[in-house]
Amino acid sequence: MSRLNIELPGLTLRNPIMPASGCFGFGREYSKFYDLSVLGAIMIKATTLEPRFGNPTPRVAETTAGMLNAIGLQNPGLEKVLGEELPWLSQYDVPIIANVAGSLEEDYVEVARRISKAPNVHALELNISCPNVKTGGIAFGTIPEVAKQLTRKVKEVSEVPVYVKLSPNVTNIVEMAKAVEAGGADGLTMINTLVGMRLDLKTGNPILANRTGGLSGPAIKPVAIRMIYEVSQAVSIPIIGMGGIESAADVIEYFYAGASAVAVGTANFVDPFVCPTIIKELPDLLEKLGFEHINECTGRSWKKDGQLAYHRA
Amino acid sequence: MSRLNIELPGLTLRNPIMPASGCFGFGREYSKFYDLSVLGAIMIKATTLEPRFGNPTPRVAETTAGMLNAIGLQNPGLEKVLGEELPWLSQYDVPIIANVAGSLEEDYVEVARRISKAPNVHALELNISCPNVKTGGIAFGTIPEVAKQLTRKVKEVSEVPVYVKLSPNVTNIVEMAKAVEAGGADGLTMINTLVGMRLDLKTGNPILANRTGGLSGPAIKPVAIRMIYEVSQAVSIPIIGMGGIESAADVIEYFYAGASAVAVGTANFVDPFVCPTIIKELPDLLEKLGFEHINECTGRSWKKDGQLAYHRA
Amino acid sequence: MIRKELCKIISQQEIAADIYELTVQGELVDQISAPGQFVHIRVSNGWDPLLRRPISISSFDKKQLSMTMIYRKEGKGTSILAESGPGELIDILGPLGNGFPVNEVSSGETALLVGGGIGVPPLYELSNQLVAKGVKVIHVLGFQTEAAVFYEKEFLNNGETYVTTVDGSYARQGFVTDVMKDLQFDCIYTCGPTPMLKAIEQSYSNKKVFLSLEERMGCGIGACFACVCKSADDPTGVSYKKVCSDGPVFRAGEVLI
Amino acid sequence: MIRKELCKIISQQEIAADIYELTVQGELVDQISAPGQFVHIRVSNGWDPLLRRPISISSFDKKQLSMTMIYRKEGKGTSILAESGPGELIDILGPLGNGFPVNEVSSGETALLVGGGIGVPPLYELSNQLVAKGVKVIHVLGFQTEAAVFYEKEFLNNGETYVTTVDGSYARQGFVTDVMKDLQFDCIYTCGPTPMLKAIEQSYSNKKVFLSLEERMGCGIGACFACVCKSADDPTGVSYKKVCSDGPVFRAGEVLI
Ligand SMILES: Cc1cc2nc3c(=O)[nH]c(=O)nc-3n(C[C@H](O)[C@H](O)[C@H](O)COP(=O)(O)OP(=O)(O)OC[C@H]3O[C@@H](n4cnc5c(N)ncnc54)[C@H](O)[C@@H]3O)c2cc1C
Ligand SMILES: Cc1cc2nc3c(=O)[nH]c(=O)nc-3n(C[C@H](O)[C@H](O)[C@H](O)COP(=O)(O)OP(=O)(O)OC[C@H]3O[C@@H](n4cnc5c(N)ncnc54)[C@H](O)[C@@H]3O)c2cc1C
Ligand SMILES: Cc1cc2nc3c(=O)[nH]c(=O)nc-3n(C[C@H](O)[C@H](O)[C@H](O)COP(=O)(O)O)c2cc1C
Ligand SMILES: Cc1cc2nc3c(=O)[nH]c(=O)nc-3n(C[C@H](O)[C@H](O)[C@H](O)COP(=O)(O)O)c2cc1C
Ligand code: FES
Ligand code: FES
Repeated sequence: MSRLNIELPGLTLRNPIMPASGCFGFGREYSKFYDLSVLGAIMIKATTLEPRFGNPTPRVAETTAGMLNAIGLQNPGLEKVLGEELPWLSQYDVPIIANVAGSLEEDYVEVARRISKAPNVHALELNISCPNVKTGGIAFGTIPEVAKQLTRKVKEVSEVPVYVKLSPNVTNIVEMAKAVEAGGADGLTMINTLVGMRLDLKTGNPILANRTGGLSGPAIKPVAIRMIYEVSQAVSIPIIGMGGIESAADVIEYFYAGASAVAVGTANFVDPFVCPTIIKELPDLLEKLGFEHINECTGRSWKKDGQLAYHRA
Repeated sequence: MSRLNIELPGLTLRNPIMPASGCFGFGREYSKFYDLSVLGAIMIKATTLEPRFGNPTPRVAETTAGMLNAIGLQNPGLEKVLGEELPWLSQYDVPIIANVAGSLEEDYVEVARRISKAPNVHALELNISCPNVKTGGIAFGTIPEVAKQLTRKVKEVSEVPVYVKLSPNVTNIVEMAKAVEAGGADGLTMINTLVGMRLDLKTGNPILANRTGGLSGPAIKPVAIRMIYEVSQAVSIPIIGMGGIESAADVIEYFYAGASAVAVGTANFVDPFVCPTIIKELPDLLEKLGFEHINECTGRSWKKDGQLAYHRA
Repeated sequence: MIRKELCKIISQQEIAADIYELTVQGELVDQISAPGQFVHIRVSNGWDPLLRRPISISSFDKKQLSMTMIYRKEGKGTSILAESGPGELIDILGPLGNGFPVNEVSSGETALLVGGGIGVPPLYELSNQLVAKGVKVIHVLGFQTEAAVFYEKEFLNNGETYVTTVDGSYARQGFVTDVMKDLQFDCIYTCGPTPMLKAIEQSYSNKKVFLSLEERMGCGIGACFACVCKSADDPTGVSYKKVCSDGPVFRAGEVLI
Repeated sequence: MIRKELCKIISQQEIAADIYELTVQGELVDQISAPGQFVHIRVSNGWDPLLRRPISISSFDKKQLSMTMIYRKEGKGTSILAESGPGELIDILGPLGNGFPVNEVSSGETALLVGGGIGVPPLYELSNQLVAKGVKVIHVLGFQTEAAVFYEKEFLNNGETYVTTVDGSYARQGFVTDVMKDLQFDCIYTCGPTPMLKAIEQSYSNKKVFLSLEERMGCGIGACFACVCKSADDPTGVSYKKVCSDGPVFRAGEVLI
C-alpha cells in the first residue's frame, strides 16, 4: 500500500511531490535525468497569452542559502504551450498544473479558459504573485478584493479546479487567502518568492538587470512554514506548499504546518534528481516517524490528535 | 584621516558599525571580549516600563543561514536600565541608542521621556516592529497612521532624536517609512525580523514555545537590501541598516542600497568579535574599492554619480 | 576568561553508536575552572548551519592544554562535526558557564553521579576530580540501549558503577531512578534529560542535589536571553537565571525545570 | 548525456596568481563531445553557497576518464573549491552545452584562438584537437598582468602564441585585438570578457567567428531561463538562445552580445 497517494481537487496524485513552476521549464530538460511519470504532478512554467522574452540578463543572483530571480515570465505563449509543450508532456502519466499569468484580467481569463481544456491539464495555478513583472501582477497579489475578483473570473471559465498562488510580500496573508477562497479558489499554492535585492560590490549596481528579484531557496522556508501554518487554520481549501524544500524532512515539516502536497523549486537547480530522491526517501521517513500515510501529517502542528486532515474527510 | 566617521541626527559616530538591539544585551558580556569604545554606537536591548520575563523557552530555533527568536522583550525594566545598565555603560566612550518598546502608547511615551534624559543615550530607536509580543506591537508596526501617531507622541517628549525601527512584514514598506517621517522621525532603522516558524520533525510541534518567531541572519539580507533601496529613495531621513550583516563587504552593500550606518545582530552569536573585525577591515576594503570615505557609498545603487549622500549635504 | 580559538583536533573516534569522542588542543583549556563547563563549537565556516553547538567538556588536561568532548551525532551540526579529523582546526568558544561545585562534598563522603545518555560526559571529569580529593563516588549511568553505552570502564576505574538500559539490552533494565533507590550517599550530581532531572529533584528534596540543565542557545555567553529559566522562588515573576552563564549547573530548587 | 556524478579529485594546484588547475576523474568524461563544453560544480554539501558554479573543461582524456578545469579563485564558491585536495569527491553536473565546432576548419587551414583571462582554458582542448587534425593554430592570449599568465608553454607546444598583458608587465602591452590585426587566418575561436568578444565580432564580420559566452546561471541545463540572450535577427522580439544549452559557443551574429 502506498503511503504517499493524495487526492486533491482535480488531482489524483501518486505522491505529493511536484516541481514548482518556473523551476522545471516544461519538463524536457529533466526528462533526460529521470522518467517524469514518477512525479506526483508537474507545475509548468507560467504561460501568458502572448510569448514573452522576459527581463534582460543577469536574471539570477545568489544569496546566502537562497537565490534571486527576475526571469520576467519568459515563455513561448499560450499557442505554443497548447500546441507543443502540453502534447509533448502527455507522453508521461503525470497530471499537469498549468501556471497562468498575465498583465490584465482579460489575459488571465483567456489563458485559463483555453489552457484548462488541454487533456493533461488537471488544475490551474493562478500566478497573482510574480514579483518580477511591472504591470498588473502586484495589485492582483496584494489587494484582497482584486485577487478575489480575478479568482472568480477565472473560475467562471476554467474547466479544471483553480489553485491560487499567494505572494508572501503582504502584511496579512490570511486575509489574502480568505479573499481568494471567497472568490471560489479550489486550493492555494504558497509561497511565491519574497522580493529581494543584491548589489555588486565592485560597481555598486544591482546584480540583477531588473534590480529587484524574487528570493527562493532554503532561506525562505521558515517564512513559508509560518504562512502555511496561519492560512491552513483559516481556510478550508487545501494548500500546496513550497519554499526551500530540499529533503523528505522538509516535506514532512510542510505537511505538519498544514500543506497537503508540496512543490520543489530552487533545489532542482542544485540537484536535478531532488524530486525522485525525496519521493524515494519519504516512505522510510514516514515509517520511522510512525505514520501509515503522509496525509496523517497535514496540520499536525495545530490540530488536536484524532482530528482529521483535510483530505481524509 | 578616518574613512569611517559619520554624523547622524544625535549621533557622532567614529564608525558606522553598531551591535543591533537584543543581540548584545547591555554590553556587559561582550565587554569581556573587547573594549566597547571601538564601536560606533550600541543599540541596547529593548526597554519596557516594567520588567518583563518574556516568552517561555525554547526561544530560539535554527534555520538555514538564519535563526528564529521569540525572546519576547525580556528586560529588567526602565528603572533598572536607568539605574544600573546605562550608568555601567557610561564608562565607555560610545553613544547609546536606546531601544524603546511597550504594549500601549503611554508605555512607549513614558519610557521615551525618561530614557532620553540619560546622559549617554544619544538617540532612541522606537521598536514598533517586534513580532514576538502579542499585544500592541503589531498595529504600531503595520498601520501607517498608527505608526505616525506614535512617532509624533514620542517625538514630543524625547530629548534626543528618534529613529523608528521598521518591520519588514508589510506589503508596502515605503508607505510605513513615509508615515513615520511625517510623524517627525529623525531616522529609520531597518529591518526588524521576518515572522517565521520551524516545526519539530519528531513531535510535529513548533520548536519555539511561542510558535512563531523572528527570522534574522544572512537569510534575510536580500530582503533588507531591497527595502532600504526602496525607502532611501522615498524619504529624506537617514537609515541605519541591518539584517544578516557579517562582513565588511555586507556593510558596503548596505551603504550602496541607501544606509548611512549599519547594525550587526545575529552574527555576534557566531563570532563575538564580528563588530571589531568589520571595523578593522572596512578601511582596507574602501581603499580597494576606491572610496576615500564610507559616506561616498550611501545610495550608490540609485544615485547618479556626483550626487551627494545624505550626510554630506 | 572566555576565549574564541581555533583549536587543533588531536583525535576523534566513534566510541558507541553515533557517539563521538573528540579531543582538541588549545589555550582555552587553561581557562577551565570546573567540571561541567561547556564550549560552543562552530561546525562550519559558512552560514549553514549558522549557530554554534553547545557541548560539555568531559575531561581536560591543563598540562597538555587538551580537552575531550563526547557528543551524539544527531542533526546537521553534529553530523558535520563528526566528519572532521585530526589536524583540522575547529572554532571553539569557551569555557562557558559554571560547572559542578566539587567542594560541596568532603573527603570521606559519598557522591552519587547520575547521568542519562548524552548527559553522562560532563560527569567524567567531575568523577575524576572527586576521586582525586578523596570523595567516594558511585555512578549510575542510564542509556537507551546496549549500542549507546560508553565510558563504563572509565567510570568503573573511579568507583562503583551501575548501568541501566531502557530496553534492557545491556546491564539492568529500567531507569537510573530505579537503581538510585537502594544507594546511600551525601550529595547528588546529575546531568541528563529533563524528565530524569525532574524526577531526581522531586525524590531527593532532602538531599544536596546539583543538576546540569540543557536549553537551546543563541550566544552561549549571556547576551541574547535565549536560555533563561525562572527562579524557583518567583515562579510567576520576572526573576530568571541564564543556563549558559548562570548555569548550566544549578542547585536543586534554584530554578524551575 | 548529462550526468551528475561525484568525481574524484586527482590533483589541484595554483598555476598562477589565484588561478587553479583542477583535475578530476569520472564517468561523465566519456560523455564529452566537444572542446568548449562546461561543467556545473557544487562546491558545498550544504546550502551556502547554494548554486553550482559553471566552469569550462580545459582538457580531457577519455582513456583515463579524467578532465581538467582551470578557474580563478574569486568569490565564495571558487574560494571553497580551491581548498579541496586530491582524493576528495566533488559533485559535478556535466558535460553541459555545445562546444566549439572543430569541423569548421580543415586540415591545412589556419585557426586563430583568442582568449582573455579566464576565457583561455577552453581553448586549450580546442587547440589540441585542431592540431591533431592538421589545422595550423595561432594563439593570442590576453591577461591582466604577469602574475595572471598561465599555460603559455602548453599553447606554445601547439603553435605560434602571442601573449599580451594589460599593464605591460609581461610580453606585449595591450589588448588581444592589437595583436590580431597583423595575423592571417581562416577562422576565429574566442572566449573571454564580453567587451573583447564584442570588439572581435565587430572587427571580423567578414570571417568565420565562434564566440563562447558567459552568463549568470541557475540550472545550467536549459530549464530556468536565467541565461538567455536575444537572437540577433530578432533584436526586439521574443526569439532567444540559452547560453547553457544552446551555447556557450555561438557563431558570430547568431545572438546579441
Ligand atoms: C550546556 C549544554 C551542554 C551540552 N553538552 C552536550 C554533550 O556533552 N554532548 C552532547 O551530545 N550534547 C550536548 N548538548 C546537547 C547538544 O548541544 C545538542 O545535541 C546539539 O546542539 C544538537 O545539534 P545538532 O547539530 O545535532 O542538531 P540540530 O537539530 O541541527 O540543531 C539545531 C539547533 O538546535 C539546537 N539543539 C538541538 N538539540 C539541542 C539540545 N538538546 N540542547 C540544546 N540545543 C539543542 C542546536 O544547538 C542548534 O542550534 C549540550 C547542550 C547544552 C545546552
Ligand atoms: C559557460 C561558462 C564557463 C565558464 N568557465 C570558466 C572557467 O573555465 N574558468 C573560470 O575561472 N571561470 C569560468 N566561468 C566563470 C565562473 O563561472 C565564475 O567565475 C564563477 O561562477 C564565480 O563564482 P565565485 O564563487 O567565485 O563567485 P561568487 O561571487 O560567489 O558567485 C556568485 C554567483 O554569481 C555567479 N557568477 C559570478 N561571476 C560569474 C561569471 N563571470 N559568469 C557566470 N556566473 C558568475 C556564480 O556562478 C554564483 O552563482 C565560466 C562561466 C560560464 C557561464
Ligand atoms: C528561476 C525561477 C523561476 C520561477 N518562475 C515562476 C513562474 O513562472 N511562476 C510562478 O508561479 N512561480 C515561479 N517561481 C517561484 C517558484 O515556483 C516557487 O514558488 C519559489 O521559488 C519558492 O520555492 P523554492 O524555494 O523551492 O524555489 C520561480 C522561481 C524561480 C527560482
Ligand atoms: C535574539 C534576538 C533578539 C532581538 N531583540 C530585539 C529587541 O529587543 N529589539 C529590537 O528592536 N530588535 C531585536 N532584534 C532584532 C535585531 O535587532 C535585528 O533587527 C535583526 O535581528 C536583524 O539583524 P541580524 O540579521 O543582523 O540579526 C533581536 C534579534 C535577535 C536575533
Ligand atoms: S544563550 Fe544567549 S543568553 Fe544564554
Ligand atoms: S542556466 Fe537555467 S536555462 Fe540556462
